[in-house]
Amino acid sequence: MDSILRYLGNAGTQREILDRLVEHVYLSLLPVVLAVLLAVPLGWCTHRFRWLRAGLFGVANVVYTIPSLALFVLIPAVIGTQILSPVNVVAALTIYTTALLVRPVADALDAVPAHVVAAATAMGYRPLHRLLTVELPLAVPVLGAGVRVGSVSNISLVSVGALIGTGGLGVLFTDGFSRRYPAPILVGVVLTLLLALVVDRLLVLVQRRLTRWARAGEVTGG
Amino acid sequence: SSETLSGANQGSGDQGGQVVVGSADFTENKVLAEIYAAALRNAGVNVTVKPGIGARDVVIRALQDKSLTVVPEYTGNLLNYFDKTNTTTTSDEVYAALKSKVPSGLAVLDQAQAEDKDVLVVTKQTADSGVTSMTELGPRCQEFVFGGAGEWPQRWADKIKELYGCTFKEIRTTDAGGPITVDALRNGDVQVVNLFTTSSDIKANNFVELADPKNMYPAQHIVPLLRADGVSDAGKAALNKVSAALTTDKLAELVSKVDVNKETPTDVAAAFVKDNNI
Amino acid sequence: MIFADMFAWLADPANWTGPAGVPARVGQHLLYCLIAVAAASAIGVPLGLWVGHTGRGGLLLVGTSNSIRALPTLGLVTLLYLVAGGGTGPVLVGLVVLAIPPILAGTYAGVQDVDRGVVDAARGMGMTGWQRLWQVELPNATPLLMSGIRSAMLQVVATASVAAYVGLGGLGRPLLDGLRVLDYGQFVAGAVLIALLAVLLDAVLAVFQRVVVPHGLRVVARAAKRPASANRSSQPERTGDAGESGASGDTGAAGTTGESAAELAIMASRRETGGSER
Amino acid sequence: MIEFRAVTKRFDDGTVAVNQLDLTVEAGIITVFVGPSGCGKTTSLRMINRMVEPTSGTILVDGQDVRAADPPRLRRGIGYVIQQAGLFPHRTVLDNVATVPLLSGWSRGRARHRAAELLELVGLPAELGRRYPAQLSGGQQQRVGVARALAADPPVLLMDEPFSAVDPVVREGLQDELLRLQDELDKTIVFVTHDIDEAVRIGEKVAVFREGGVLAQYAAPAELLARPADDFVAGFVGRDRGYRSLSFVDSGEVALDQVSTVAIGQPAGAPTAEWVLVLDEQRHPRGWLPPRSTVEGAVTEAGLTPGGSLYQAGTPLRGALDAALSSPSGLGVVVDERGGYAGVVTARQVLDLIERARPTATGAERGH
Amino acid sequence: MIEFRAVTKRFDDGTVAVNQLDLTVEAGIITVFVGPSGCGKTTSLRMINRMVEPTSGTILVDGQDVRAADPPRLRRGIGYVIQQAGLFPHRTVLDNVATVPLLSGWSRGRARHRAAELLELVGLPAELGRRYPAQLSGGQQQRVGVARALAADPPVLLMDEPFSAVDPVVREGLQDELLRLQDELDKTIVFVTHDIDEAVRIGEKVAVFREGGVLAQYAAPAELLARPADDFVAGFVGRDRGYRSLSFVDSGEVALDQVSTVAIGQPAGAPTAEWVLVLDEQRHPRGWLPPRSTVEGAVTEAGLTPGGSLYQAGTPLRGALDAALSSPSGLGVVVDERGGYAGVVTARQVLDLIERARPTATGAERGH
Ligand SMILES: Nc1ncnc2c1ncn2[C@@H]1O[C@H](COP(=O)(O)OP(=O)(O)OP(=O)(O)O)[C@@H](O)[C@H]1O
Ligand SMILES: Nc1ncnc2c1ncn2[C@@H]1O[C@H](COP(=O)(O)OP(=O)(O)OP(=O)(O)O)[C@@H](O)[C@H]1O
Ligand SMILES: [Mg+2]
Ligand SMILES: [Mg+2]
Repeated sequence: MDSILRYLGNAGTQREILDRLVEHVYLSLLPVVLAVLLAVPLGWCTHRFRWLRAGLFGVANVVYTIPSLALFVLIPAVIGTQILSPVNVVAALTIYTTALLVRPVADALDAVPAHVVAAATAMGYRPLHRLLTVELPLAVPVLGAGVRVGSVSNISLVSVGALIGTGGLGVLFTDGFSRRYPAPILVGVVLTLLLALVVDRLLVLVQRRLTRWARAGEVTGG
Repeated sequence: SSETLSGANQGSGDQGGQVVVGSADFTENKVLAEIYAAALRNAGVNVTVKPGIGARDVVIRALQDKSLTVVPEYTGNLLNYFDKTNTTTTSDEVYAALKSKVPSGLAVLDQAQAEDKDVLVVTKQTADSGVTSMTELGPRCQEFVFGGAGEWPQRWADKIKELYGCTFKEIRTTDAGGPITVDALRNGDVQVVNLFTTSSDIKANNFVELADPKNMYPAQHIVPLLRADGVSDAGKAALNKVSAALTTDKLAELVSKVDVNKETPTDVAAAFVKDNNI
Repeated sequence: MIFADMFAWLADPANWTGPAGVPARVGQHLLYCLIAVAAASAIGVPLGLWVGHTGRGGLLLVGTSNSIRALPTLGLVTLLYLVAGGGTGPVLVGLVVLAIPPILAGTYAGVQDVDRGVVDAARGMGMTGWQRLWQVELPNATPLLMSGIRSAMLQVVATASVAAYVGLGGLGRPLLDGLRVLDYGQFVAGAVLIALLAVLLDAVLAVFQRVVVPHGLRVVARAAKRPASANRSSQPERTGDAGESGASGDTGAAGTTGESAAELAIMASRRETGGSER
Repeated sequence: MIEFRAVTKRFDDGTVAVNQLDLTVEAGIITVFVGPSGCGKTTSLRMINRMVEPTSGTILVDGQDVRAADPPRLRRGIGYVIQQAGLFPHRTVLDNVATVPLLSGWSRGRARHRAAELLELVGLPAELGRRYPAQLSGGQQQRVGVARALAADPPVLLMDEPFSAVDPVVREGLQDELLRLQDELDKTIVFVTHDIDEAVRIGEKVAVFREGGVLAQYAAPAELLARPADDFVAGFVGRDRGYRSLSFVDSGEVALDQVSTVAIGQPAGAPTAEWVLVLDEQRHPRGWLPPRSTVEGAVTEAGLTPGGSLYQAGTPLRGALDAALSSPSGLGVVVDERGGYAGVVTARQVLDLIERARPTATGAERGH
Repeated sequence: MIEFRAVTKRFDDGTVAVNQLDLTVEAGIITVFVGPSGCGKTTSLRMINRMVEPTSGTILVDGQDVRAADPPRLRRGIGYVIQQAGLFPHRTVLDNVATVPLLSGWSRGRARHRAAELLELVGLPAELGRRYPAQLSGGQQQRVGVARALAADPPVLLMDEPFSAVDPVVREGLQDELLRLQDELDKTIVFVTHDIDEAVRIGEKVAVFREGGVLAQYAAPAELLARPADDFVAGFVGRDRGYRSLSFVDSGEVALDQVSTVAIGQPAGAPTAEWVLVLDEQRHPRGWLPPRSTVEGAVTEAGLTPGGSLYQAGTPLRGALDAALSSPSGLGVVVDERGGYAGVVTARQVLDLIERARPTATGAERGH
């Protein structure tokens, strides 16, 4: 306890932790945003063209088996970014999160009641319009859950980037470890958890705002 | 002085007025990076620090792709990195050779007197059993398991065999002089490890450094490696002042302040820069 | 180019023998993963069954376990290492913690997902709580339960490379060592071996799943996939009936990320808890 | 007017859902498609607004080949109501109803205003507009579905088993509502159901389909019940068709008998050998006093023999027969439009009326 | 015999699902609980096998307080069938049916043998035993559900809307099946439905519940239709109750009239002023020749006026009335058990029979 207070007492340390935290936030959340933008069209494709399903889900699975560290390092070799660029981590995590989200998006779209889609079609919606204003809003509960899982696991994954120097709070782990100093590690772990909880709460709030209609039924027990 | 100013502007070059000081992922290097940064700041340069990057290969790639501007380096290893065939080992020869081998675009400044060499270390017990130098180690290598960084065998396995006739029973990957290596030696998982001369772990654990009479490990003076156009002259002068002030003992003390006393590299560096009026 | 390096590394017989050879690394990696997933199953499955069965505290427990997903494995492992002073314990604990949430969620969702009418009928015909759990809820939960385990296995295999960071073996070794010296060949070989191992283990678990999932449930799944005229007519403008062709191929892939669906079902918690008195 | 000309639909898997359908749906009336499950009713319906494309043949709406129209635009001009209402759960009731006007480019204000009018038209209180569909009962949802389909005032309305998901009592209410609406609106409505009762109740014309998408009979309901074209149709219209066909027999002028009545709260008077009908202040029938029953003091609701069903004068004879059959006295109670007592009929009288209404069948009238 | 004594169930959230229920379900017959949604039917049923515990009051099964029994043991002695059948999807049909015997400690062989017998009893082919529930149609699943509930030969059977998920035609089949089974087995069956038609069709006694878990009327179906206890029950049994109640009026001896008949393939003979009934070789009615119709050569199926519904002699009068009403000639065709022509009746004759069967209501007979 003492050592933690001592560790946190230092102004330089505080600044560093804050910097790391900010870095952690954008390294973990930017990919979620990008992944949603990618996963929605991909998920829609699998929903619409069922034969794509096996293939795309298979690819997503394989992507998910690649160790994150490997992606962090391979990406600059593949897309030619600077080796220390945060873009690498963002790109890698975007790929992961996309892989994670494709299926929930497809499932969520599949789960939109067929009769609602039929009704929309019958009223004269064009397909894209229908996707954006009917199917996607209805997919939010399932999609939102996917985004929550994705952001939480990203927040935990970012720290692996510490092994190549771009790890947000993860740097506290390597630093503490090399100095046999548990305080930074503990602080890093706790901050990561807190960050995840806060982000999760925020996502829940956003989701609740977007799905007021879904809870409307609960009140009357529908 | 207008020249210095324009030089500074030039130096900031691609980084948009920023000099980025990088460091490898061990304490000493991080402290050195902070010292460089503090010195540069005092010289009026706009600095950020990117500590804990990792192995040399990554660091140098980063210098080359302009992610970094300056890093603290070690003469012997750096030379070896740029020129695998090189055989020189003494301080001056190494430094001279290094200056000539640094690829264009990069440059080294003055080397410090301070040195942080690779060194093979054994426990007191092993030493007492008659192993106090690498010459004595050579014939008994078969008894021992060695622990070191992943790249050690590639670099040194042949060399140590050639110079001292040493072939270890097994070479195990631990880490680059970090806690894993130390713990492995302490637990007896391995009997010989590669550490660094400034490591505070050696004294703390009563480990014994093995003498290297045939100079297998080259001299390893601290030297700033930088992008030639990345730092102003004033900055370069400040870095040279740092090198002038650094001695091996001083360095060991700085490392120990961070590793043992758990001070922050930034604070330790600030104190050093202040004490030495840089 | 990278892949050429990788094949070169893989083709080098030296990388296939001894304690640092590929077979040994695969063996170590496999061992960590199997132990971790087995331990996590031993904790997660009974817990998930119990909360699913009683319906009490389920959402809370799964919610909590979901937030431990945010626990960074690297941080956890290094912290435990420092506290415990080494050994495989920290890595295994870190991996178990990683594996518990999907297994717990899968099991819980599996039990909760059992048709209310089926559970009701089981109760109505005089099954005791245990009989219901063993004879009805568990068999019907197996598809989602296995998805949870498979998903946990995938994550554990990919993450077990942290073992290398704390000085242990496994396929993280070539990954980290390759990274230190930017030896892409070695690095990519490590990554590819890990991915292959993951795919292989998943295939093995898929076979296992076929064995443990009662045949009747597979019939259900197939029946569900065969689009009923109601589903079908919902997409009437679809030319080319994709429904049938899609149904055949994806059984293998279905389970692997099926986990997401399972947990999502929970997180979205569309199901009302409570209901009749148990 | 909607014309099917030799329309066939064969799905990719080879199922022939509709087979050489030739049918003309008349404008301004309700036409019902009825038949067993899987006989191609939905498919036929959906070909009208091109939710399904025919394999061969032509469909004309008001003389225009539907294939000439851009599907979304075509669909905006054709209302569509389905079984589960298909309301958008994420939009309020009002916005659900305003959907098609908005799609057609109306301003939000105007669309909402129209939506509010329509809610009133289908008999929903305005407050419901702010709710979400999940907060409505099944019957209310169906009404919203109808309102939504009517929003752009389309001349044609397609309804696919719109009421089959609601319970029988509510369903009857919805059917009445639809008939009332149609009286006002005179749309061309195609209504799909598999319930023959609903079909004969609602349709001015009924098309009976048989398996394989073949049209078995196309006739007015009375004709269908009286003269099923074949055994399949006869089987499908089912038992009780004689009784049900009375729904189409108008009562004409019925000469009503009268019974002695007594108002609640009044003394019953001396016992008689006759049944006495008990009325309340509005002269609504409340029950019967059996012959020779003695009541101490004033007649109360409590001790009455409950009455049978009531027959409203002027409605089809089915109600009259049931009133007579269900009455404990054998006398069916006839009421006026406001539910007040008007007289009684016996089953025998009803039979006479039925007899009178029966067409004298001749060879010329055979078949369809 | 199952007795509810002042049974009340109040759920934790304060809902009173069953309110002071006093009811005696007689042994060996089917008793139906009917009422609108949420009126406490399911709750009442589930209190019998302690799936729900009453808040107050006592339930006795064959004189034994159910609270004295260990719930699982109690439930093994009471069959339970629910709407979705609730079959175990992971077990074969045979093993589903064998579940309760196995729970009760029978050997696997004996349990399976019994299960096979039961499949036969409920009219399912033995091969189905090897299938999984998902491979059966809805109706078949319901039969398996019944078989499973019967497996341990429990004296009491609880059925909660067992047939409501299947379509009307299959449903009628299942109802017939249940009645046939009950003829054989004489169980004490409590059957829950919200469909009054089903209730009066199946039940020997019907308990009508109203909202709030209150018993509104408990009577035999005929009584219920003829004398609903109050407006709620009258509304619930619905329109057509007079006609439907004829289902419970037995025909007694009907004196049949005869008409002239002609067999298909025979010459029609000279035109008469009467309707002529056309029969086939088995003397099954095929249609009518209208009065004064002239047929060239032999009578063929083609030109006939289709007949109305047929009335099988000895069955309730509802069928007789409908046969008369639906017949183009006004003469209802009566057939024997094998479907052969037996005679004709007029609606008027049926009315006479109904009149005769009507109880002379007196004050003493008033409803409760
Ligand atoms: N998209 C489709 N692909 C293949 N077959 C189809 C498709 N849609 C419907 N069918 C088949 O076409 C036939 C007619 O279907 P349709 O939905 O029109 O029947 P329906 O009369 O509406 O039946 P229901 O009363 O059950 O709604 C059925 O056999 C059905 O299985
Ligand atoms: N576990 C419970 N907790 C709280 N209220 C309940 C519970 N189960 C049932 N209820 C309420 O008790 C009342 C009676 O429910 P019950 O299921 O017995 O009705 P029912 O007559 O079977 O209706 P239905 O025809 O819809 O099946 C309803 O208002 C219902 O909402
Ligand atoms: Mg249909
Ligand atoms: Mg119920």
